[in-house]
Amino acid sequence: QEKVRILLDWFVNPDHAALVIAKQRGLFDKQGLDVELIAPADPNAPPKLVAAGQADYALSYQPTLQMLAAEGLPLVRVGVLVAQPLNSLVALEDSAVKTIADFKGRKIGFSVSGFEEAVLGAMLESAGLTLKDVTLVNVNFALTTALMSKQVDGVIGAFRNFELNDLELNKAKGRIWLVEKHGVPAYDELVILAKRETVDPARTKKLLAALAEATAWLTANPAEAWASFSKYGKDLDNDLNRMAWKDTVPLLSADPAALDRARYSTFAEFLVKRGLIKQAPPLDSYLREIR
Amino acid sequence: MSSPALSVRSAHIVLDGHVVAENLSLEFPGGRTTCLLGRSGVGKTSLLRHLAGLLPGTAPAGPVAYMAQRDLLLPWLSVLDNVRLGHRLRGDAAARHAAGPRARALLAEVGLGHHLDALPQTLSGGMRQRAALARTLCEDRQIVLMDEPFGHLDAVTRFDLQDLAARLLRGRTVVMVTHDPLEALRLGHEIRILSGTPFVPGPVIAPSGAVPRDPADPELLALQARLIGELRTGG
Amino acid sequence: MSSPALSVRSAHIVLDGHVVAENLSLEFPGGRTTCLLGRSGVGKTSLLRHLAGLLPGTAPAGPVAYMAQRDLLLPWLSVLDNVRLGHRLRGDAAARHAAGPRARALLAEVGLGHHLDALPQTLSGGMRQRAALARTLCEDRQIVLMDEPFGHLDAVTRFDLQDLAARLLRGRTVVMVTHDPLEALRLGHEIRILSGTPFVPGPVIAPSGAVPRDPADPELLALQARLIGELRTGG
Amino acid sequence: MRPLVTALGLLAGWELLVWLARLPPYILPPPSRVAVVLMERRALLLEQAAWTGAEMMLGLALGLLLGAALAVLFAASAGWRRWALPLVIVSQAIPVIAVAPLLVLWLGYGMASKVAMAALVIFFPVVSSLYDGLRRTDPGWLELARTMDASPRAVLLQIRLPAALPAFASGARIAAAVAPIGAVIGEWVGASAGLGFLMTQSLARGQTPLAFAALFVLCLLGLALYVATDRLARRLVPWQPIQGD
Amino acid sequence: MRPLVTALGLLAGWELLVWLARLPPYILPPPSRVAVVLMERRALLLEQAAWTGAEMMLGLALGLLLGAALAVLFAASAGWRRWALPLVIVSQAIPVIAVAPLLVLWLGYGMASKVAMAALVIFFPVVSSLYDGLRRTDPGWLELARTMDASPRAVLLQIRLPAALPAFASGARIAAAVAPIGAVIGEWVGASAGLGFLMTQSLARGQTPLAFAALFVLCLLGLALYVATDRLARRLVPWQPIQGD
Ligand SMILES: Nc1ncnc2c1ncn2[C@@H]1O[C@H](COP(=O)(O)OP(=O)(O)OP(=O)(O)O)[C@@H](O)[C@H]1O
Ligand SMILES: Nc1ncnc2c1ncn2[C@@H]1O[C@H](COP(=O)(O)OP(=O)(O)OP(=O)(O)O)[C@@H](O)[C@H]1O
Ligand SMILES: [Mg+2]
Ligand SMILES: [Mg+2]
Repeated sequence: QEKVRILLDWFVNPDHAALVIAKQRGLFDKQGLDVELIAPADPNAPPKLVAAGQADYALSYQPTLQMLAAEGLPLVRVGVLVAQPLNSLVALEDSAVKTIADFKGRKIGFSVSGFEEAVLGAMLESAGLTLKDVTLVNVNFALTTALMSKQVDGVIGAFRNFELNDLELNKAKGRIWLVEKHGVPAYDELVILAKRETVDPARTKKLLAALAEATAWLTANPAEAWASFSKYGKDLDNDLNRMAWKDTVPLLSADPAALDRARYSTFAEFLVKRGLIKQAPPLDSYLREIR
Repeated sequence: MSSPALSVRSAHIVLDGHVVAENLSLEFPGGRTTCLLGRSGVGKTSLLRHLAGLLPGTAPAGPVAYMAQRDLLLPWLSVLDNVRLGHRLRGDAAARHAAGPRARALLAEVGLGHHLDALPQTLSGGMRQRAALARTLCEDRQIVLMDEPFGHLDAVTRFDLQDLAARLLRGRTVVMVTHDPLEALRLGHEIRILSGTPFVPGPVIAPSGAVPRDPADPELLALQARLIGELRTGG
Repeated sequence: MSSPALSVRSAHIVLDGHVVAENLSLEFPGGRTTCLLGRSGVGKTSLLRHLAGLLPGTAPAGPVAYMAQRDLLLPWLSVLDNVRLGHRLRGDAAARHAAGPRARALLAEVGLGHHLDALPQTLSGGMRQRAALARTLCEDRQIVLMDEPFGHLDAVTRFDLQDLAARLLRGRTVVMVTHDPLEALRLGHEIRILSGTPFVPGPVIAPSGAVPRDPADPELLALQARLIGELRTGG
Repeated sequence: MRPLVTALGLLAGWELLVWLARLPPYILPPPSRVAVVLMERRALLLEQAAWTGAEMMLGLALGLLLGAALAVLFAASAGWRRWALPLVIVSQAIPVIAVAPLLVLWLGYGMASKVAMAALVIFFPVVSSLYDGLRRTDPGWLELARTMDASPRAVLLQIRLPAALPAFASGARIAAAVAPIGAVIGEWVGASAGLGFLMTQSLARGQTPLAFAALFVLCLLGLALYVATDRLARRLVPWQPIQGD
Repeated sequence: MRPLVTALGLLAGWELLVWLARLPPYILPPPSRVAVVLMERRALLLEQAAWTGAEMMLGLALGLLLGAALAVLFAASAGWRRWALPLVIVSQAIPVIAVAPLLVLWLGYGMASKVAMAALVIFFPVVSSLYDGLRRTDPGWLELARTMDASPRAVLLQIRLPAALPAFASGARIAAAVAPIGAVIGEWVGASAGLGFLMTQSLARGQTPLAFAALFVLCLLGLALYVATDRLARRLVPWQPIQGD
């Protein structure tokens, strides 16, 4: 059995369904992999630790990967778990904000991801506003709390599969604007990264195969999969995760090995345009398709 | 206003399990000075603290001025402010202000007139003791309890300050611990020697004549020999 | 081994700008006891500290035992451990152990034989001073500097401990500050009176006879009157 | 008995606050609701508390040791003082997110990196207080030691150090009180576990009552550690009278 | 002059560490690289430093004030001690993420909530040290005051408080050293400015050198505040001899 260490992007949640199910159902074992999943508390650390050789793979986000690549971190994307944006702009349904344009002069909360200004800026511009028309407030992880307690009028960085459910559980309803529908190019939300110099294609192939098999199974048996998943870790079996599970399963990438290069070049241009990176790094330096 | 007598009735003085005095009864006449003599460790300080109401379960007979064995000057206050500490602690600004001239005068009398603004740590041991004496006298109380008040002073300064104390404390009820029999004989209307464990007070020794007495008086010298003799056998 | 003489040559003693002594030259004969007298605040302690090498820019003439005006007992050590502090600080466990019997014997002699394991805060003022004396004597040094070593003791204890000190310090170079002229006359081979600001030492006064002298000796009583007279005029 | 009354009183105060300020449960849940979660999730909470408790104790032990050692070094050697003291002061300004990858690199994902981070937070009050205490020895004692030809080492260990024990006790009390937050900060490093992790996770996922149940357990742990440290600290300085209780 | 040598020596040590441990720049950038960023982005850094500096100073001022007031209250009143002391101890165990929403609710997203959070971290060493100091007054002084019929209030303010100033100074030193992290923690509460925010953001963007440049500035601020506090703290206790420098 080959030992494999994977750093998650954050605490275990339904976004990690494929990894967890593959582990629970022995799909990694079948490929000869002994996978250890490590959940950190700091989403910034995993890519760096993989770059420094402290783990084999890390989960991260496409925009983050592209910014890190531009900063020269030796990382490559080898796979994908969620091949579409989850990020969205959310307001309370019963608030005065009915359209993006209504945010003029209001407060929008965010949790630092490094690219919130870029995404929000593009969305506002799609409605004829600019970043100067709103006040950005860092609310950290308290996105829904800030929204529900009316401390902010909207939040960016809300995941469509989580924060809406969270609102609903607290008897509030959200109005949502999907980033890819409002001026932001589509991107892969959750990707798998490895270190450029040491990436092992053979092993990665086995990993992706196991993930593909797991995704296929859990899409076919969502209820049974939930029963299994919810027993994986501490405190997964709660209402929010149960609701999020339903919304997440359809979003999981059926083909974790898939790579849409155009998406990366488009989004790199977007990042350059928004001033987040000076120059788009060559695609081949941080993308590797492994089939 | 006449100064009250002090009396101790069937008192027990116990410190952390060590019995210093048992069933002690003792009178200190009002308006007069009583000097306590006794071997080191016999319990003089403990008795004084009992009178001052500083031991658990005791209360002073009235407002007292207490001069402890240590000088207890506050290092952050000037000599002058240390001397009028009582007024600072009790009073409004007016009282403190009013105490100024009195404190200054006392400091001049104890020879510290040029050190009003000095901090205590720039004083010699004897100067500190004199400041503490001035502080005690500045309190102007009817009951004054003093624990070895002149112990760090040279013979001449001591003589002068004995005179000063006798003058300023005339008519008050004073209990003074001392190790110097001659000092007791100079200043005490009454002298009591404490001896034994637990201690018992000896009979009242009352030299004749007004205080401060002349130390060259043959009666006093004779009494001194007697006191030393009693200290020796008692201890 | 004979104890060294101590000499001060053209010394300046200045404390925080206050000139205590200027161009001071002074000899303390080896193997003998010199008693220092002087008015309070004249500079006796400062001179002793100068001799002990405790003032900036000074160094002791050799290993000294120094007994300060305060007892400086360490509150966390038992009386016994306080007395053998020097050995604890210098030595290995063996030296400290060896000092045990000596320290015990000294404590018995100063009357603290039953308080070996007591902590200092359970002692009376005089008992603390006796512990400090025992600590100084336990050091067994050829040069011994003592600042008012008997100030907190009653007349009888003081007399006994003067004898003890005279016996144990025979043949050593001792400089002792005292406020009691009679004590100086009992114990001192030489007596010097310091007076003035900055102070100057008076002429050597050397009473006849071996120490400890009999205080009833008429020669001593006559000298006592002279000393007090000099203190008065000098101060 | 009295502490219990105090505890109940404080809980009542909390309930009242929620009620008077009309705080929604996702901002501050009332203790009644937290109590329910506390009961329901006791197994989970206990498990996480064991982690955090271990981190706290190890962090405190390490912090006290390291703090005492450094303070003594600083008091003993001008060289150490000169080079390491600025580092120690500056170390307090470093947020965990900046050094987390470094710690993981050196100590791995396990408990070691968490304890190291916790100790970094905890050790400072100890160094600072003890070093302060070591610099304020009664000069009379130092002079006495000098006439006794004591080596600087002996003076330090036998006079300055015991004399500084009240200051050490003071620092240890502060250290014990910040130990819980030290442990929570430590939990940001490496893999997720412990009450801090549970809190972050539940807050991010809208389970505020669970987060506050975890916080409650953390506070209990903290109080227990503080009381224990306070007791021990008093024993350390039996010769010093303490007023007021 | 000497501090400069120390600073250069420590920077050399950092460079050496990076070099010897072969640390990649995205984990710990070498000072040479940080220096370049420091120069290039000085305007940005200065602007953020002004924010954080203001939070630090306000937090420290508030912390010292509040800490001193609480310590005096605890020393004065058994009631306060009983009800508020456990709260104060427990307050140290509360991670910012748990109270951030509450603080924001009450104080908004402006500077007030950040300063409040910073003060919460900073005030504890002050309360704890000063309260400790207030409980350790020389019993002789208290007895003297008793014979002088001093009111408890006068004893507290004129004897116990001045006698406890060295302890206060000790606490103030610790408070000054933790002020930077207090400010950074405060910035967790709704900040979109400040060195802590800049650090978080640059770390998220993989701009580790910029994060460390911000950290460097933060450390400088922290050192400056510490040195200033240390100086003032010494002035506070002119009658107490300090050894060793
Ligand atoms: N730190 C200081 N700063 C200024 N003056 C000082 C300082 N320390 C001592 N002095 C002064 O030096 C003088 C001599 O002090 P010293 O303690 O030597 O006197 P002394 O002869 O021992 O007196 P005593 O018999 O009262 O102990 C005193 O007048 C004192 O005011
Ligand atoms: N805290 C304590 N615990 C136990 N014993 C104590 C304590 N304090 C004092 N003592 C004992 O009480 C006795 C009397 O002490 P006290 O201080 O009254 O003596 P004193 O007559 O004033 O002696 P001195 O002349 O030496 O000052 C001493 O034997 C002492 O050992
Ligand atoms: Mg006494
Ligand atoms: Mg002197």
